[in-house]
Amino acid sequence: MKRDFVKTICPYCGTGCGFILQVEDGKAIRTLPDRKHPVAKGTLCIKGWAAHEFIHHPDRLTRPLLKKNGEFQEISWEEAIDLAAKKLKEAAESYGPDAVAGLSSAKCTNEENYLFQKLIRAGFKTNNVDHCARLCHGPTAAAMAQALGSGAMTNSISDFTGAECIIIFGSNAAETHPIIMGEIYKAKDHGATLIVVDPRRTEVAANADIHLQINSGTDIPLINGMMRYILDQGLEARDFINERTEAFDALDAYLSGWSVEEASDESGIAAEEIARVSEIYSRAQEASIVFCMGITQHACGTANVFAICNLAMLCGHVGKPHSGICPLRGQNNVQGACDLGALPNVYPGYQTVADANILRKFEDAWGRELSPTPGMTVTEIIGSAGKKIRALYIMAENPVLSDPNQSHVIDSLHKLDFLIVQDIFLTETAKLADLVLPGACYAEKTGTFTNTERRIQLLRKAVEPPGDARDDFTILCMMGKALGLDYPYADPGEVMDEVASLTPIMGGVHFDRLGSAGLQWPCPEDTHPGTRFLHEGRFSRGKGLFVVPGYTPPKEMPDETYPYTLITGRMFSHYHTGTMTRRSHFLHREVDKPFVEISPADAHSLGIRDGDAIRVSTRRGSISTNAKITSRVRKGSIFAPFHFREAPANALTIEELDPISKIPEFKACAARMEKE
Amino acid sequence: MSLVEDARLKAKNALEEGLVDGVLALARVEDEPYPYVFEDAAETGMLELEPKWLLAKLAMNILRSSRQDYRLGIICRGCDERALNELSKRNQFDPARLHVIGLACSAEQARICLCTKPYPASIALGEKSEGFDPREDERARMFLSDDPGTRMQHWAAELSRCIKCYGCRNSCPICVCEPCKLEDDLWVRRGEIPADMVSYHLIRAFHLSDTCVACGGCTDACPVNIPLMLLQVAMRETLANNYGYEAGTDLERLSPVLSDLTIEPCPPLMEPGWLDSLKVNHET
Amino acid sequence: MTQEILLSDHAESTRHNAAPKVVVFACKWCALIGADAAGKNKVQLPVNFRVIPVECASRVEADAVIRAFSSGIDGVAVMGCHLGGCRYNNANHRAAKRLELLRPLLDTVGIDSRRLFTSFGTAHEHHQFADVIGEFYRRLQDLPPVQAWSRSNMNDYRRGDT
Amino acid sequence: MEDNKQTRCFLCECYGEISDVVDLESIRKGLEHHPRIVSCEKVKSLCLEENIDELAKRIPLSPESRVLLGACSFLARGDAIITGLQKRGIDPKHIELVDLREGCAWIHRDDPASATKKAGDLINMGIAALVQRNYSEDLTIEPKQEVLVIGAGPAGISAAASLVKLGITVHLLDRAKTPGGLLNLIKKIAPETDGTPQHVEAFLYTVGNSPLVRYYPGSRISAVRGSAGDFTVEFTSGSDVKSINVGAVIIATGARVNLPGSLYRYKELKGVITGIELERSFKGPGMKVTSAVFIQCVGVRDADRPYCSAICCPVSLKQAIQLLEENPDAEVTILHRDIMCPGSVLEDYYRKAMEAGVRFVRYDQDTPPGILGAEQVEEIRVYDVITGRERRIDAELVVLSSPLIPHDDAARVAELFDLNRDIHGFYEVRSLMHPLETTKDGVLVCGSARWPVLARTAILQGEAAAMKAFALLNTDQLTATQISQFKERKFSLALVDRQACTGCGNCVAICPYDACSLEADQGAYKSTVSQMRCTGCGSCVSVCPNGSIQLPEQNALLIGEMLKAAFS
Repeated sequence: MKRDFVKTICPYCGTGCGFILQVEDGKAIRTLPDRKHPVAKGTLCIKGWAAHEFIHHPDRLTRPLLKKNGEFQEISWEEAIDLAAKKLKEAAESYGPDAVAGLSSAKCTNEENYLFQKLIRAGFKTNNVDHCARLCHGPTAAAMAQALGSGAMTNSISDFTGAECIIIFGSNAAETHPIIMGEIYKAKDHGATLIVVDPRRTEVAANADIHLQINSGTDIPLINGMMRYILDQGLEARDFINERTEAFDALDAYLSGWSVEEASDESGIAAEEIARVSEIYSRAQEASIVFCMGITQHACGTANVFAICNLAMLCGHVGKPHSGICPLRGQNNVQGACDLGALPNVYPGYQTVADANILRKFEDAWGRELSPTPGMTVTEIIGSAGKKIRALYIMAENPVLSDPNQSHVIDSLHKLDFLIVQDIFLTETAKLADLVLPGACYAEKTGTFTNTERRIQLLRKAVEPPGDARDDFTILCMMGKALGLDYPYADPGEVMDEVASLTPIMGGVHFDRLGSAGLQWPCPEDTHPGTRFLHEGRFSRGKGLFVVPGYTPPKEMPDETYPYTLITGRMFSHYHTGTMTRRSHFLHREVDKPFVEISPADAHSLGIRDGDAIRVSTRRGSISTNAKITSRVRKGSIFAPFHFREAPANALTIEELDPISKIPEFKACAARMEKE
Repeated sequence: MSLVEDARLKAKNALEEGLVDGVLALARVEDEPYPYVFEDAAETGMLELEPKWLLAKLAMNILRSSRQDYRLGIICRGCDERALNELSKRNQFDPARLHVIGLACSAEQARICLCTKPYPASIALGEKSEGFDPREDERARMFLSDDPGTRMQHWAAELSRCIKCYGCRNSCPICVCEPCKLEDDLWVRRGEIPADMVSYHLIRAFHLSDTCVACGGCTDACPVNIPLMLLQVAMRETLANNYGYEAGTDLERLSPVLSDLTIEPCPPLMEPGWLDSLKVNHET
Repeated sequence: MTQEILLSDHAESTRHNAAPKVVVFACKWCALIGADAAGKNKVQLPVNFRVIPVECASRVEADAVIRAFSSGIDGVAVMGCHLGGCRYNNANHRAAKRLELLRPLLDTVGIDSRRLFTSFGTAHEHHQFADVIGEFYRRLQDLPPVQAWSRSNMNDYRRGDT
Repeated sequence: MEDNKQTRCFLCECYGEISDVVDLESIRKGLEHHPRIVSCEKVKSLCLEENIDELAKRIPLSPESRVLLGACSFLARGDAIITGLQKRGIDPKHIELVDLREGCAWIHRDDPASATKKAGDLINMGIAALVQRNYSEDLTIEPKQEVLVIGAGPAGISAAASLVKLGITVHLLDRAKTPGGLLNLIKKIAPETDGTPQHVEAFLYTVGNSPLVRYYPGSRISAVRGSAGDFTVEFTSGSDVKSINVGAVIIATGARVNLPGSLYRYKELKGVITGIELERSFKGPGMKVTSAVFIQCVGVRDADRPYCSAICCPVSLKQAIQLLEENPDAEVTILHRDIMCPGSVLEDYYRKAMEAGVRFVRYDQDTPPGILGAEQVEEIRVYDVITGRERRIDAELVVLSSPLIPHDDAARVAELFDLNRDIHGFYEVRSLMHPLETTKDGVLVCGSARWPVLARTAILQGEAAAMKAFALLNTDQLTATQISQFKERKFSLALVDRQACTGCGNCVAICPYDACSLEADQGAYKSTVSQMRCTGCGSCVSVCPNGSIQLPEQNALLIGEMLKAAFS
């Protein structure tokens, strides 16, 4: 009996919990909590405990597959790689470099993301590389980079304890970031006032000191109302504003057009409540703001994040302990994918593609000419598939289920000349591919993930990939060599060394320095211990920039034919498109059927009883699902998780994009319901 | 010789004398603690004793998945030893295949775990130190206070934070059922958090009423740090007072709740004329 | 059954619990006979109790009692035979011990264990059954309604007991 | 609940007794579109013969059809209705009776509105019960036409003799080398006059010469398995180990005489002997005695042994009469706290003793007689409760009359057969209604093993036990549900889901009938239930951690759904 215990990092959410895989005879049979892990501290959420269950699932892809007249046939790795390289080069040669695009993945390691964007950029002289951050914290990266100089979470998870006030905007952390919720509860036990702003009465809201049950998508009016009140009462951090920020007057002028009453009408929160919350937040010595998809997944997602930055800077709650602006990243390595340049407009370390000497630096390093013009985002790539984009290489992503307006996505992908999908299961997206490459899951590779608090942590390989599957690092090296690129790496450690050499904020990051606690970037030199919180003394961009948030209510408001507001999102026992969680026996047993949450009042008016089969439809499409009556949602709004392929919530969502970050408005559209 | 060296020596001897085929304990690899099965005497240099890491359930699983005659040594604390006794009483593994090297905990550790008996029956490592009464702990006192109103308020507030991660059940050494009743929609509504305070937490707590060895595994595993072990304190005290029974201390004696009143009487029921709980005046 | 219960938003009533909901697990060989006799003698009893017949008090799982409390039932009565007179060879002894051990757990979380009424041999006759049900009711009425402690049961609306 | 319309519902007005209080119409309407109800009708009454005829016509005999009766209680007319339907071919297990009269209408006359709501809930609970109810599969075996009798004393031999007359093969097993038990020690059986040997011979003759009896002297039981109708008993007889397969077991192991220990200077003084030693001397040359004193209740009817052994007084009377027969001039006195000789035969015997010259002196428990003498007993001093004076009686012989107590290995035998024992250690019987039945079906007990009795009663009980055993085995089909000693069939038989069982043994520990046992199954333990032993009480279900053992007729889901329906 070959027995081993391997420490690795959870493949699911952005909290980045560490745990131990118990491996017997090459099979991961059990997950054990790691009592010494800095974030998890010996605890795990329901998905963490089941993180070993999907690894050896029989559905795992084991050999490269090529589609011949509609049927997948197994082919060898050599054939697959050569064909992929040939097809991508063909598209670039016949339709120009920008005809090729790549979707990287927040599920893959930092090193794999780096190699992927290098492959697209150096291989085809185009910046058409993006990943699903576009669908979650795209607006956060865009807005915070512009306002503060860095798109990452300013403080750390363990930093909540000690804050006097914590405001949570649009985050059901108890279900999406359970271990971080533990830290927030610990802060509450140490005296923090917990304020929750959420249209749904989630568990977080129920346990908060104050719950503002806001109308969906009206966060900016609320924040403007708060800022208006703070300025009227003179509670703003005047000296912080003068010394450390700029362009406050523009905001001041804009705010003069707003009153607390107006904010109250628009947001549906009583004026006294706005006043009370503003008092608590501004008077606190140290206060932090936590936010998630409820803020970003709107047509005015970027503006929402600007509003939050304005509020934090107005009260000086940035750049000090127990404070800051804390976007909770959804995926295990979405922070890492952004850090490593899997974005159309930046190289690794948020170095913009448009900057000439940055461009030259990377051209020298990679030995290939690079394109200075920013590439297309996910939604644009899929939107122009078959037109501008001819060949697409998707690594470990499932846009068919995760992108809005599913029917549109499927039609576009069909129009492509050549689609390569690299994943561990034959997902809905992989089924449409011409070439499928079997990748490896988190337990079958070495590398690093970066969690939401910028902590880069080491994964250790526990088991071998199934059949002939290869880990993504190896596949990308093969692809790189096939494209004639310089991929001399023996192991992911060397990739990270190359990244360190090219990226100032990760200058000191090397595998041997990561140990058990990892390193929180920025970490410029080899001796730097990592940074607990950002913007101490000065903002990354110098002075904090106030930006006037352009408020637009949800694009599709409810009307007679579609009387309900549909909110989509995650629930605790499944993850994103369910590729892994629905193949985990323990998680599947917890929830195996799709559902839509309906308020008792709405259920009564439609004569729907708990568990009844119902049909939910919008202008984009309709799904049949089951009713779950709960007082979590308010009268007039319903909530649908997007984990269930048999009732894809994204067949309903609207394709309205945020102008700046191009994020779709997942959190609000109009829908109607009937008994099936 | 320090405690750790003593432990390493004992593990090494046990392996070299062929007393056991492997020793389960903590190992320090690249300055990180791992649970590890030492099968080669030379490796015992890496053996480690800190931090407190419950190994009982892992030992059981290892015995189950190894060959029939595989004998396992384990360096474990009092709570693990008691948990292993309860598991062997429940026929989960053959105790003859287990060789326990008992490690006594320090008073500080007892203070952290709120442990009343921080030492195994046979102490091979460390000295016996004072147990700690959970009611002494300031936070625990709120959950065990005499006034039911305070208790209710704290438990209701704390348990409504539950994210139903099943960590309390997964880390409890005694919980071995597969499937478990808590996942049956009949008892606890599935797919919802917070887990129903009464039916999830009290059913789980009552299933351990006569088997809980107060190892603190549930409290340690709770991401929203609910002091779950405190649910067991009152029941363990009742068992001690009524029957002089403590889980995990006697390999032969089964839970007194399973036997006849004529064999193991229950004092409150034995008062002359006790026929129903209404007659008992709860106001006193 | 209509949905009004779900809709009506009970204010946090501090008034005494006028009509506590009681579930009675009655052993077929004694308590059920007492209940039947109470019927024959037309003894007027409070309405809000429901009888679930069981073969022996030892069939009543502590989990079922806990499940009853979790679905908002105010009082659970487990009525079995005299501790010497169980026809299943002292099976009721184990029931008595087990429910005695459940009391400290209920008290710990603030569910007053007087809500669990256990009777072994005091419900054989019709007057006995009527007395104990009546007395149990009076005691329940003095206790605050069950909803007071289950703040965390926000998912309870569907069980018709908002 | 998914649609599966199989249940026909009948609400009985009971000529107004129910419908005056409960608004049955609203309930009927409420059930019209219930997913499980095919039809729901109100009827004037259900319990009259013609009602039952009418009712049976409207119920299809298909196995899936279910019937819900909203009527009176089972004990009222419910039983009659169900048996009536059963006679017309409808399986009673497919019928659910909801008590709307005694359980609702009659006890809530002053609140019809809530009574109606309660009736609706009770109906819903009934539906839930019907929907969730499963059915235990019965087990039928062919009972072995052989009986094991343990103990060849008077009770055992009499049982064996009776069974042989009925053609049943008997395995007669005894620890001692020779049959007869205590009889061997006795010259004459009290109160009869004829000697004991004739009795023993009579039995031995029937037992010894019958081909149906297999006699195993000097043997000891080592293991017992199985249940009523099919026991397997292993025992060592001499050197070899035997295993027999029998349908019933009769325990007639008798009891032993308790030695007085150091009371009344027994073993210290010559002349202080026990009743058994005196009896042995009668069998021998006899004993010419001039003065003898019997002391009753030695080491019994006290704090340690608070019971009356019932046989000591008759035995002492017998021995006193024999002493006087051998020496009419002898002085024989019986010191007693009470003379227990109930019944006409023993009362007459007591009178005969008085006429023979036996003197009786009553002493009090707190002032026991004093025995005087250096090596040989000379004089007895006793405080005579009646006269209030201390008496001095010369005596050359003191006979201590001590009780019968359970054999030393009674605990071991009880363990083997999982029998209960009373606080004195004798095997406990089930109840007044079942005087020879132990808690284990198919295991009977008689003679002094059950309670100290004179030989005559032991013989009587032996025959009774034989009849009971015969009644059990006298069929070619023994079904588990029908074996119960109660009037109707067993309620249910526990069923184990072997896949979910963790082998923790809670059910084995709690089962009052030792019906559960653990079997090794590929390295893990799994619980199995002997359907013959299981009586369906449900103790095991309530301690099974993950509900892998269930009573099909009242499984956890049924109770859960009833709870939900209770206040819907």
